[in-house]
Amino acid sequence: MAAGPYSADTLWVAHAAHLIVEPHEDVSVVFHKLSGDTHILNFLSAAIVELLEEQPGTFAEVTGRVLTYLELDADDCPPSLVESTMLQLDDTGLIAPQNLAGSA
Amino acid sequence: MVNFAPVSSYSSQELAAALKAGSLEVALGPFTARAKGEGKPLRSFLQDTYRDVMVRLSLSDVTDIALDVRAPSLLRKYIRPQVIPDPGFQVPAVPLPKSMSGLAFEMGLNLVVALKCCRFVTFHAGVVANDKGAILMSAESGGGKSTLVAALMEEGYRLYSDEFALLNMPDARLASYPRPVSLKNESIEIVRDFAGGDWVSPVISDTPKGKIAYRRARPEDITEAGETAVTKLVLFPRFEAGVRASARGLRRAEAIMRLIPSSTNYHLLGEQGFNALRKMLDGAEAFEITYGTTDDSMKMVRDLAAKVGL
Amino acid sequence: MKRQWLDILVGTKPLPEDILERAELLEFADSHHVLGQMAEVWKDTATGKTRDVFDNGLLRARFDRNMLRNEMERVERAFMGTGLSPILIKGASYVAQGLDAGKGRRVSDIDILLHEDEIGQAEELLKAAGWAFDEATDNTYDQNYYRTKMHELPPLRHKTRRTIIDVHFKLLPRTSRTKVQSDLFIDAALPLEGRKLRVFTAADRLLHSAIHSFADGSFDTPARSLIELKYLFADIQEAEHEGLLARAKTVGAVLPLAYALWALAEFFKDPLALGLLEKSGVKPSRLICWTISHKLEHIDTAPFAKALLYIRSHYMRMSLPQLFWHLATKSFRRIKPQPELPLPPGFQ
Amino acid sequence: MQKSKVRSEQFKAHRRQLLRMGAAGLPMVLTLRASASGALISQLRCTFTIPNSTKILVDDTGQAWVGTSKLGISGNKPQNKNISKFKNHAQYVFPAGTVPSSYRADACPPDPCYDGVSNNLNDANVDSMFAHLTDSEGDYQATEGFSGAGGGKKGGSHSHNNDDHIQCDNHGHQVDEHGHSIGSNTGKYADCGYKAYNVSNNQIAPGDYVNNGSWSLPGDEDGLYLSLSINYADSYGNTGGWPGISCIVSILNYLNL
Repeated sequence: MAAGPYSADTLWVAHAAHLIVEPHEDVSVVFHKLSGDTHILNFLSAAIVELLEEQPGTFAEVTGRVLTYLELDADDCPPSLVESTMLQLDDTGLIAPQNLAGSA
Repeated sequence: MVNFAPVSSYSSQELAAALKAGSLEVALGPFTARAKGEGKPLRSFLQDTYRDVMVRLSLSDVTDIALDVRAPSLLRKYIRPQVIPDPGFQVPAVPLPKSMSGLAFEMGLNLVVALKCCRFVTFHAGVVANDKGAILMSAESGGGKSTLVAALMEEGYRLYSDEFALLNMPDARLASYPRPVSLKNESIEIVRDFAGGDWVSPVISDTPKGKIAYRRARPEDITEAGETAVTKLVLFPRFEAGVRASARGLRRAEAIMRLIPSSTNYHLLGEQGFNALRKMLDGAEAFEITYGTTDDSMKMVRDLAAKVGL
Repeated sequence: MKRQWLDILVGTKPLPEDILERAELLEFADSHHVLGQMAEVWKDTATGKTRDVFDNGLLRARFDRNMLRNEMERVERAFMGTGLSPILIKGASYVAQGLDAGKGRRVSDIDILLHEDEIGQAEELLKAAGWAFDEATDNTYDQNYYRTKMHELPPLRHKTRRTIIDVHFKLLPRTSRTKVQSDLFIDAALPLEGRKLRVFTAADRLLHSAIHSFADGSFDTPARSLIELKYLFADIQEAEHEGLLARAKTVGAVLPLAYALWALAEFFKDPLALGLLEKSGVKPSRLICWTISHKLEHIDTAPFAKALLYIRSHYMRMSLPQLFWHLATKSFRRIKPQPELPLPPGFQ
Repeated sequence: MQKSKVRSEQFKAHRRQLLRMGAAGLPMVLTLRASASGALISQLRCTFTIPNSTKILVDDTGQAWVGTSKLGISGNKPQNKNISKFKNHAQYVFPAGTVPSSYRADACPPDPCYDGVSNNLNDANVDSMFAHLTDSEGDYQATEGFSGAGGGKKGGSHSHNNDDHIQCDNHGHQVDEHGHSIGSNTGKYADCGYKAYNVSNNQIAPGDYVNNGSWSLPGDEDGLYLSLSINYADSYGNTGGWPGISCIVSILNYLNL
């Protein structure tokens, strides 16, 4: 479930200033300053947050970058999985559409 | 200002009068509590189970906690008398027979510490410590945590807490909070055996939790109250009848994952709480230990304590 | 509670020297959810245990503030790109704007106001973003009752965060006897700086608070309501007092404002409030004033005054046939007849 | 996050496995909740025992009667001859719609001698009162007004007049005083229209059913008893004599904290 309206063109972003990230072997412990929630991210969701801290991207762009970054092919990691993971991250507030006021 | 003195230094009449007036001030580690309540069961409970705990009869300062052990209704004051712990704000309360006033007092204190005292990150855990550091044991009820705490008290550790680990946020040290160790059912006999009958309170039977008795805090636990310790060992004990003892080292992320849900106020304290938790784990090793007997668990804890330099 | 405690709660009289009274005051402040507000005004001077107790209040208020900020962001996310711009009202707006009325204030849920014709869309958006009605109100009777008789939707709770949002489309229940022009409040709302949400003007904020306490509510949280009114009134410059009266006339809140001014004059000895009350020419009902005073002084133990205000609050909200219908329906939902609150003489 | 290292095949296989689970719906983000429910619920390990000979009778609309008089239950079927008396002597009556559908009885099949409309006295009262209010209010929605009381029966068009009944011989078919058909129940036990549950002496620890801040009720008698208890608490709170109510309310309070 998404936290609000979005489309395929939505540019997503993660704000490093809102996060305390503690990387571990294959998971990251992430404290989200806005919500006060602590999350455990697996390697896929952690990679998405990391990539979106560097540069905003759409579902399609992020899918491409994630495959390269994690050395996976599309069979392992279909675009639908990246999209659903991004929606989970949207739900937690760890990533958000770029033009959402208040999160900048 | 009147100084604190042990419960045992006051007469029954003095204590009863202070309890009735709601002016009995009880020192509990970093907290003070103002206790109120009528009747012999509560007074005798304090005289027995809290006999070395420091109190004063007239309120000399405001307190962190105000706890009134009272009848749930006027009716229940006289007919089949019942009591509930009333900490001044709405909390779940199970009415208990008046004879179990002591249990109501303990439940009330636990609720207040869990829900209201936010100066520490509060974990549902037992803690013992020596001069080198502390062992924090986080377990579900029935995990044998209290029995372990009581057993470790016999091995040169001081009682920090049976119910709550209090993590001080700025320095990530655990605060001593020596209240009586609550023992249930079979563990009562086990602890009576190694601690000696004089250190275990009379048994309260037929409580919502079965049989309950308390292993008293010792004077040396109490006079040391106010001190703090760094956490060296984090244990997640799991009792399973008949199982062979085993210890499994936990990675830091897993320890975090298990400690956060055992906190009563972690979420409330936000970033400060997260940082304190991380800092606490910086100097600690974490293990899940599974065991079938107290002897087994003690052997393992001794080994692990030695390993981390306790 | 003691009347003089109000002045201590807002920092205009010193903390009691008597320890028992001080303990009772702090316990009162805690159980009536004003400890954080009290702590804000005393944090720089209190020491020792008193300061420890205040720390508990400050930490809790900090959590509420953070929670609110996050919920505001989540609401903006839910409404993103739709053109809807909800108005934050009540405690949430005071905290968001950093007003004195919001310092240390407990906020357990977030209240927003939208135009009535935006409500359907707002509800859909919030549901799509993870809010849902509680099971207790997710039944036809409650849903219908809220929509046709009340001024807000049943509370929506977020499925994972468990936070609650109250979505208002009026300031008072539709059936209320006090007729307030809610739309005028909505039209005058201003953007909240740096955000996509809006807030009331200072005058409207005070008027809404007065309406909430004296036209709608059963005055359930007297200490908190009076402190709120005091701070909100102080936010309005003396030069704007005439304008406040005029605004009250325009929006239909003359009576609630009069009770608010009376209460400020009565409990905080505020000469400006008294002057403005006299200028308004409204004479507050003695019975209501007595009830308010009595309720405040016997805050936990005033069954008579409580019953009076309970009846009044229902009476204010509904016409009599509606009240009868509502209570009858409620009683059918009960298992056995339950003794209602004792009725004062004259209501039997 | 370990980046572009030379990774073992095993490591990659493990990741692929996780991704497959993700595609199958396993969450990729886990939020830790300082629920402390473990800690607090352990304070709330209250248990209670339902008194001797307590039974719950449920009809097809989700109405429930709780009492101790005789029902003669066999396999959730009450004895026909006991039903009226049990209802009359019930200590607690819950309105239609209270009982979750999984516990409700099957409705009896339509019968020419029974028009399928409840003649429940309460319904009639509600309807006539409702008609009065509709007249005065005009815009009130007839069909949505009283699901709590009328058990979702749609008001407005149906007849609720006893005289409308077709008079015909009763082929072993009965209509009880509340208009419920206990017909088709020619035998000793009610095959439809009612179900009965024996909750006598059950020991319940409500805290066991709290999971992450909400209730997950079991599908057995205890689940039924708890769901009624929650309804009771909703209306009454910690008052009255409903067995176990203080325990239930204490946990409800905790959940709302």
